[in-house]
Amino acid sequence: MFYREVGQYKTSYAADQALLPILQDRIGIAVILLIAFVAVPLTASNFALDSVLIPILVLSLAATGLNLLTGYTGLLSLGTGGFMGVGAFACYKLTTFFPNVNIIFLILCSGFFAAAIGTVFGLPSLRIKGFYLAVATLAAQFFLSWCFIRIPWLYNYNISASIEVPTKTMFGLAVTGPTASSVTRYLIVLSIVAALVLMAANLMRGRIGRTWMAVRDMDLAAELIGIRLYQTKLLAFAVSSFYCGVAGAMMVFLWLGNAESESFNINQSFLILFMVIIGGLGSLLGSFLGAALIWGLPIVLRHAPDYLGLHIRSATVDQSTFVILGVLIIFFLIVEPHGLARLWQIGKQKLRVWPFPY
Amino acid sequence: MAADIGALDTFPKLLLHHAKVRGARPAIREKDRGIWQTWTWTQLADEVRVLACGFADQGLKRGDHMALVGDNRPRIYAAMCAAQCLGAVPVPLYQDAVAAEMAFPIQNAEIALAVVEDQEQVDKLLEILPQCPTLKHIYYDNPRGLRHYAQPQLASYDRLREIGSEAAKRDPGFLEREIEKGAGDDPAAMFFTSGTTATPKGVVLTHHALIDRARAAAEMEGLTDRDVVIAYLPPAWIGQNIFSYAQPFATGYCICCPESAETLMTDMREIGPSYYFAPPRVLEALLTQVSIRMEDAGRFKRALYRHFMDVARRVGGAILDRKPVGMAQRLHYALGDLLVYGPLRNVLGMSRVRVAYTAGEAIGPDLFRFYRSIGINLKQLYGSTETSVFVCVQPNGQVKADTVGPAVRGVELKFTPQRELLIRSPGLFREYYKNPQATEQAKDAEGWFHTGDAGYLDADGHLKIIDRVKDVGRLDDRTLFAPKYLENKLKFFPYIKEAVAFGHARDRVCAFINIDMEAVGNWAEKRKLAYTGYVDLASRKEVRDLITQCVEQVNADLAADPELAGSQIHRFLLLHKELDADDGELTRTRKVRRGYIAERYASLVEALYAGKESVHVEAQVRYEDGRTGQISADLSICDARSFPPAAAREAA
Amino acid sequence: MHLLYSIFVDPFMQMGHAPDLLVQTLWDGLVSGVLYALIALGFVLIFKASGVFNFAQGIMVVFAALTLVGLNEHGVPAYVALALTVVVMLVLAVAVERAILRPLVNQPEIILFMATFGLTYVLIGLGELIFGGDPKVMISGELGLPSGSYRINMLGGYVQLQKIDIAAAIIASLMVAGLGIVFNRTRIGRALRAVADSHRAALSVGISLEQIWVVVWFAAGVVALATGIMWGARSNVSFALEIIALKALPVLILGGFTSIPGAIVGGLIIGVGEKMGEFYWGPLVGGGIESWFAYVIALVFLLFRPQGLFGERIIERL
Amino acid sequence: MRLKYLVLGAAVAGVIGASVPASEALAKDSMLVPLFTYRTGPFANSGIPIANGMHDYLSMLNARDGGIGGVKINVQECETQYKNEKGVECYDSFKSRHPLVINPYSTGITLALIPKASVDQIPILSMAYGLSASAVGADFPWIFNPPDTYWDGMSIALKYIAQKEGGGFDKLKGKTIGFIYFDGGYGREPIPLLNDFAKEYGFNVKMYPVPPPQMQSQSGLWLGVRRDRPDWMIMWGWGAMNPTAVQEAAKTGYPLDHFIGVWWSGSEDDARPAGAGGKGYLSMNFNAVGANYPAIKDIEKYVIAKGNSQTPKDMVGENFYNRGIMNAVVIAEAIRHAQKLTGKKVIDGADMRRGLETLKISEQRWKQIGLAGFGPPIHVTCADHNGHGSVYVQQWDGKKWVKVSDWIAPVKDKVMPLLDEAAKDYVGKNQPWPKRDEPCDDKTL
Amino acid sequence: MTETEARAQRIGAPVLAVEEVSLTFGGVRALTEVSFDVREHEVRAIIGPNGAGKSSMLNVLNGFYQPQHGIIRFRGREFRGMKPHVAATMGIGRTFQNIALFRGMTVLDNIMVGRNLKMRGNLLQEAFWLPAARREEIEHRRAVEEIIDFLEIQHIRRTPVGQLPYGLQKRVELARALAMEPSVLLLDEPMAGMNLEEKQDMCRFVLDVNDHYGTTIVLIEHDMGVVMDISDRVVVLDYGSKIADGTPDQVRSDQAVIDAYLGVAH
Repeated sequence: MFYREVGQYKTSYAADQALLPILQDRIGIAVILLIAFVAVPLTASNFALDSVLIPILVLSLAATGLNLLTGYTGLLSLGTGGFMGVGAFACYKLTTFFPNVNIIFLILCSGFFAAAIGTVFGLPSLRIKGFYLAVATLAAQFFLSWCFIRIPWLYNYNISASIEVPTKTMFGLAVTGPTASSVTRYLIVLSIVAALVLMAANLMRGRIGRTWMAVRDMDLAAELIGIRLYQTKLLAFAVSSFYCGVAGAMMVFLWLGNAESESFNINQSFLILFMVIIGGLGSLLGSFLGAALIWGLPIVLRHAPDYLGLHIRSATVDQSTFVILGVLIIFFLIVEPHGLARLWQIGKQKLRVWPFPY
Repeated sequence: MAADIGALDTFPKLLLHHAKVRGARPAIREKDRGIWQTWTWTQLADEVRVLACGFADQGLKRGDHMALVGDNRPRIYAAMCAAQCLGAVPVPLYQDAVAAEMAFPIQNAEIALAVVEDQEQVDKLLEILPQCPTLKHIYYDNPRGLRHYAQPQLASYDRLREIGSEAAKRDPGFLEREIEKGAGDDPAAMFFTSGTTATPKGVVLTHHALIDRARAAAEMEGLTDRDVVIAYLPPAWIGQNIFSYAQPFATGYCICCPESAETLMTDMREIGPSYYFAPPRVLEALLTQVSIRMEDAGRFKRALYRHFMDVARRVGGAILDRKPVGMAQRLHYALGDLLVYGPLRNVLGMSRVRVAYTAGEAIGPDLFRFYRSIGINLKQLYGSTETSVFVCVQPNGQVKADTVGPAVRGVELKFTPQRELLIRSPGLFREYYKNPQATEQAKDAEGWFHTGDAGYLDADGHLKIIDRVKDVGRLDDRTLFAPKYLENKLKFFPYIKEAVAFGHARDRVCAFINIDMEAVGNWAEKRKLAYTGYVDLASRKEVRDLITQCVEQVNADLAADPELAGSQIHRFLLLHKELDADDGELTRTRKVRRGYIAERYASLVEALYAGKESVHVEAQVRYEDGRTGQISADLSICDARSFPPAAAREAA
Repeated sequence: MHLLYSIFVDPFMQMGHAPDLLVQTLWDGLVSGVLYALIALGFVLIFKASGVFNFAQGIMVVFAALTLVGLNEHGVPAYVALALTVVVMLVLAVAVERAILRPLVNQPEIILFMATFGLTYVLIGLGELIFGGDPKVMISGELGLPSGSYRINMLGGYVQLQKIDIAAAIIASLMVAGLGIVFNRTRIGRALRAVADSHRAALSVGISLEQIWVVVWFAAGVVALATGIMWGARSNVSFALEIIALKALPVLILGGFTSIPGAIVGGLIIGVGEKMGEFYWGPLVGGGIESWFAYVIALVFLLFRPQGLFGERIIERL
Repeated sequence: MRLKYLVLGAAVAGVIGASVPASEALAKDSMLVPLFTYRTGPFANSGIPIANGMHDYLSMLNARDGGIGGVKINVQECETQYKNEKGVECYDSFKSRHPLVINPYSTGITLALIPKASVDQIPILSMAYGLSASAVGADFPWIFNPPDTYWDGMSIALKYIAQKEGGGFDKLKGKTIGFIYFDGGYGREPIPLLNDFAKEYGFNVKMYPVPPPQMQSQSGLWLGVRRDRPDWMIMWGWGAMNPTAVQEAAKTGYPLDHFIGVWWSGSEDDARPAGAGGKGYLSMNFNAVGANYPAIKDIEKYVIAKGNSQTPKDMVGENFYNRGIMNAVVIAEAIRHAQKLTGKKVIDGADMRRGLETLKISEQRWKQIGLAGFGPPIHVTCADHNGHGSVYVQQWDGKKWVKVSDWIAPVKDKVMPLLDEAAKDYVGKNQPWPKRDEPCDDKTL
Repeated sequence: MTETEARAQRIGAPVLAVEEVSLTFGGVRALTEVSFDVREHEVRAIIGPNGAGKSSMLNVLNGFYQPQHGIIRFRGREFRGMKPHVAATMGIGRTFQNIALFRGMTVLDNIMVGRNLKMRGNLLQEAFWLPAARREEIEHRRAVEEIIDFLEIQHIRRTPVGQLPYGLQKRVELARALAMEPSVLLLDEPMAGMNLEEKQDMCRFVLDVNDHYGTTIVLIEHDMGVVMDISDRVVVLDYGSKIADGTPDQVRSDQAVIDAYLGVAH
């Protein structure tokens, strides 16, 4: 309905292959970015920033990472939490070694460590597929969790076995640590996420994205037309882990401010996987929708009774949240097994052909 | 009476002019290889220069004819202009014609040189080569599949360009000289009329005629070089040629060629033409699609659509005509525009259409009003090949469903006692090529062109066409019988694709009906009605009942019109096959050839009038792959209720 | 050098020095292996018949045990509670079939996998809502399960066998035997085997797919209950058990997703392997390697036999 | 069809989304005391009684006395599931509502909140958990962890063992002490002190880490215990790890009266599942067990009997329930102190900090509030935010806990240097760490 | 010069040959000492009854199966067995009996994947969408559009292949193989399951490919009429062994073939 596309024609391949070929989408994204970068920082409360938006953004990035691997390359991984942890601990060590280097640079760098580790744990993918691979990645998850506690060097021998985020400044403004304002951290997270997602979108529209999807859709055929499976799969593991690693580093440095091994446990991996699947495998947008739903819903549910004036015990609310979340997951899968992103796609398609049904 | 059209009196001169003043503006866009490849006016002029030199080198001379066979492609239009540069006359031929149909024009015009699109056209020309000894050169645009063709006549378009560029290098001033030699009164192009009856006639049109008419209409509609037209009808048809050659050359606007027939809708949606032409058949097909797709929509959308289409029917036309409409209604319409009309225009690719024309045959008033009501400025125009199209055009704000508007600047109209329309205009053709007898018949000594259409001017001076003079008939009781009017009324129902009405010199009106396979098929699926194919579907009782309802509604409408109340349809049958141009039942422009049909299906007509319940037919049909087969079926004949005339009812 | 010694020599020396501990380790490994195998068995049953990778198997173990204990806490006699729990598992199977499997039929595996995640959440939430989140003590005594242990002096030391572990092994064997009979001797069993090959084949046996799903989910539920009782008797009944259920996953890699003998043998190998690993090699890296050692065993194994323990070599076709 | 669901869903989400409450206006007539609890998740068994105890005692004060100093206490629970992210979310949701004090009830959450406390001016009370080093008031003005640190606990455990072995620490020489711990920050914290003592007094230490996923599967580890035959076992366990360890110990045949758990491994639920085998298991404690106190009777009367509590009858008097009460007592007493110090009725976080910093609960005071002998005397000062109170050892008799030792004071002179060093280490690693500029209150009440 | 002569002239020396290739699967013999060669620019058909080992032969040719015995000669190089990506790199393209398209991707993307071997873009260039990546993408898009145009699939360019009818999917698969610019194209039953019209189209496309790009074509086909029409030489397999080899006419009149194949034809 709002997609009035008449007159949007492409006279060059560059325009035809643009990320957002439809004008309305470009406007939409521009509006969203404007809101995210300007309106939100001006109006949102600290609670909204700290407990809703920053977590959603960070988790979206992790979900994007997993989506690159699972949704685009078809390799199911349950090691996301571990890879996020690698990023977080790497970042912590980097801040120790290079205390004067810009923290944002270090956060991004820590992604490379995660990528390296991810590649190593991606090696089994050369021989095994599907759920077998998923179980193999669990090995990564548990092994890494174990390392995070068992190698005290990683957390600078802190007695608490946890990593504490030091206060780092940029242009005289505290960026990390307790004194950094929510808005600052939010803007940094937003910028990093936006940039990395843009890069992911670029990758997905180019050669690499296509080879990944080819491997996902039919790896044998892909091999026979000259795609080297092991390179492709390992690259997918590396890039995916890079994203997870950066997300992990941001999670600690720009969101929680502190973390220990348990912050990156198996449940974290599952949570990210939920986000990806509920959001939509093979959709970058889906990663955001999934993260927003899986993270946001419990918060909404938690505060709903207050708002509605009901006095329900917090534990009951939490238990009900589990049930509701579970039911919703099943419900969404039944309504649209391909996730929220597909729902959006369908909705968009409806709007494009409105008033027709197809 | 030739109006002065200034110094730019030929198309080649216009081309050079555009290349100079708006060289960087797009002249032609073609969706090719996935994107809209753009030819600017400069590029077009360069291409034309090379081609013209090539043609000259190959022996094309002033006054020669050159054949063009192909779809709307920039190169076809470039070749057309290149020929004109040399003073040769391009003869566009229908690309979907069978080989045999091409022989006559080529022989008639002694064509030596042809530019064709692809292997398909090459094959056709090679097939008739023995009958057309004059044909010496065939240039093909797309070399696909032609690699091993060894005929000496064949050469590729690219080869022609090579020859041309060399020639151009040898004599750089050649083209300008040749163009200078051209004058407005030179023949610009020759179009063969599709010839519903006799052999085709080559209509010779001068530069002057085409340019004058193109300008007259462009001025009237305020066309500029910013307008965009989508070229999708055969270039051999004068209508398309006017819109995709004469008018862009006159005004400098851009034409766009779709990628293929399958992608036309998408391509049109992408390009968003601002100036659009469609014969009623196309508009009808679009509306049928709209109706079908809306039927598939959910209940809410259907209700929304129905509601707002109601609003549109009431006030849409008036708003478009800038007539006074109440504020509440305007708001209501604006809401509809947001929710329904705007999106509808968008999916039809017509959001940007400023001016849309329909012509070629009478358009059903409901169909016509539909487009106007959703805010598309659809207007009727009247014209023919012989008149360079523009005779009458409905001016903005004075649009009526049943007229074709007043005469365009420069046109004089008058009527014979038999109500035949005569025309005198600067756009009139020069002659029928090599057919002085026919020329004489059509164009009298005073320069009046006899159209063969029956009509009259209404109170506002708008021309109203009833039918062909020879088709307008009378029932036994002298009641007026205008078959096309009835057929159009029937065809407005999405379920009816074609209708043929009989009644002249009979006691009542009967009709053949072709159901619309897509629409009825859809309808049947919704009712879980299984069917195997067209014949089966058409023989279903449910379908007959559906069509009976349609016919009865037409009858009810007719009853309200005192003049036509007597020509209500009493009986009809659903034909066992779809009428087809390949079987000669339709013209290439898909007009019903009523006489031929009446002859071919005489037994069916007799059965209708004999009051039989059903009739057995055996017929040969040609399948799409060219094979033929035998159909044998019993067709049921249905009776439709008729209604007393409104006047009678009022009296009662 | 020292490192190589401590990896390749020292552990075996230890085994030789204290053979009773070796026997004890093997026994403990076998016992936990039996429990892993039982969980894996539940997975396999469901995967074989419906192609669903049932992540909820772990929570079903907890849920079943919790229901049993919870009912007993509310005054229901133990055996009645046991029967009621079986009924609850049947209801669960029916509910799963209606609410998840049927609407999601023919969806990709990963979607069904996700749906069982959803089921996991629902069961966690329901379990806590109904029975509370606090851990409960398994009513092993009331159920007539033995407690205490046998102490067998041997090999210059002693080996201690928990009676409950022996019972677990016996019950597990009975269960496997029972399943074997059901699979091989009954109409449902034949249908089950047929459905593993092709859904249509199953229909020709005259049993609907839906019925088969209910049956396998119910069977998996009963297996879960048995597992829950055993494991609950060993520690207690709490939601933390769920994570133990993940141990069934390496078992599945090892044994294959569709092989019942694979699940059992795989379970035993993993159980013994990780206890041995923890006990003899764990101290090298500070212990606590049990959490991932099982996966390493499975992975190493996979590198040499990608098709798993009992899987056939896959010939890929195009 | 799907679109309809989407629209419906969006509408519902919109309605609910709008409902996230904006920060509440500062209530003038009550004092907000958020309680971070975990009644769900794998640690719920410990979380539930503690939450109930805290909630019930404060509710009792409201019901019986109309609050503290005439001002009602607004008790609000926030469910953390013992997860750090949830805890931080809880903190953020309360931050702007001016809470008096935060009770994270999780070491992980405490660690995450420590740096935030001074920035947001909200004191954090982590009663005998969290970061031991935060006892150093000079560096951590906003953090309080009375009555004991884990190092105190470890020193007491060793002191108890030494006593049982017949006297002083020198009796430990040549002994082997096994340390089974939750493999995380909490469990690892006492290790430095244990190693110090081992070095100094010449005993061996064997480590048995329990990684979180293995909490309920410890048999491999206990085989190691059987092999190493430690003379004593000390446990720093949590949640489902405790009962499993006690059961495994019983199975392995380890003498349970040589197995001491820290105060977080001393719940009835920890020992009960082992059945008869659990008899003899020891654990440290700093709060009394049992319901026979006037204050607890008041709770039963004013709160539980009125149906204003989730507490089942038989939970009252259990160890962790009483732990919760003790936590609530610390809060209530600190509020009282703050009110006296400032003269205000309704206090804020900064006032509360002062109250906590001058907290003193003497034996007498315990008696006054109807809990005679319930806990050790607590004395928090500006420099010492812990107090290093005494702890006693209790033993499971198969049905309940029985106190089997006197109150044992920690080895302060060993603990304090370690604390200072740890605080220095923490501050050093987290530069720039804010310098304390909150003045100390000289007044002692 | 007739068209047939023009074609015949183009056929050159053998480019691909198999010599005594044997392949077994766990004791089952799929191919037994099969030898034949394929000449430059020719259309070479492999026919035989079901289970004769035709697909296995193609799978050996492009390295998907490793033969236990025998050699493959390709452009003067000898291979004991191919590796799939080596075959692809050396210009052996392939379509499959059961369509092996990437179902989740559009027609355009599927064909673009076929260009993969020709593309050099690295992670960095693509992630930042640097001019190099952009240029390469456009350059290859151009090549792909030529193929789209060639196979007349413009109207489905943006359609996910999963939504296409069977016949079109086959065409897209051919397009994808063509995108590799193979010198030898292995077609595994390109016309299986098509109706008459689709078959005619496909025949035309196969011949056009052979003609226009000069691609050597090895195809397996069931429809004898089609095979005899379009191939230059035919190999007949039965039970994994070669029983005849020659021009369509020779093969047609070979008694062994008549017995083995035509005899059992439906």
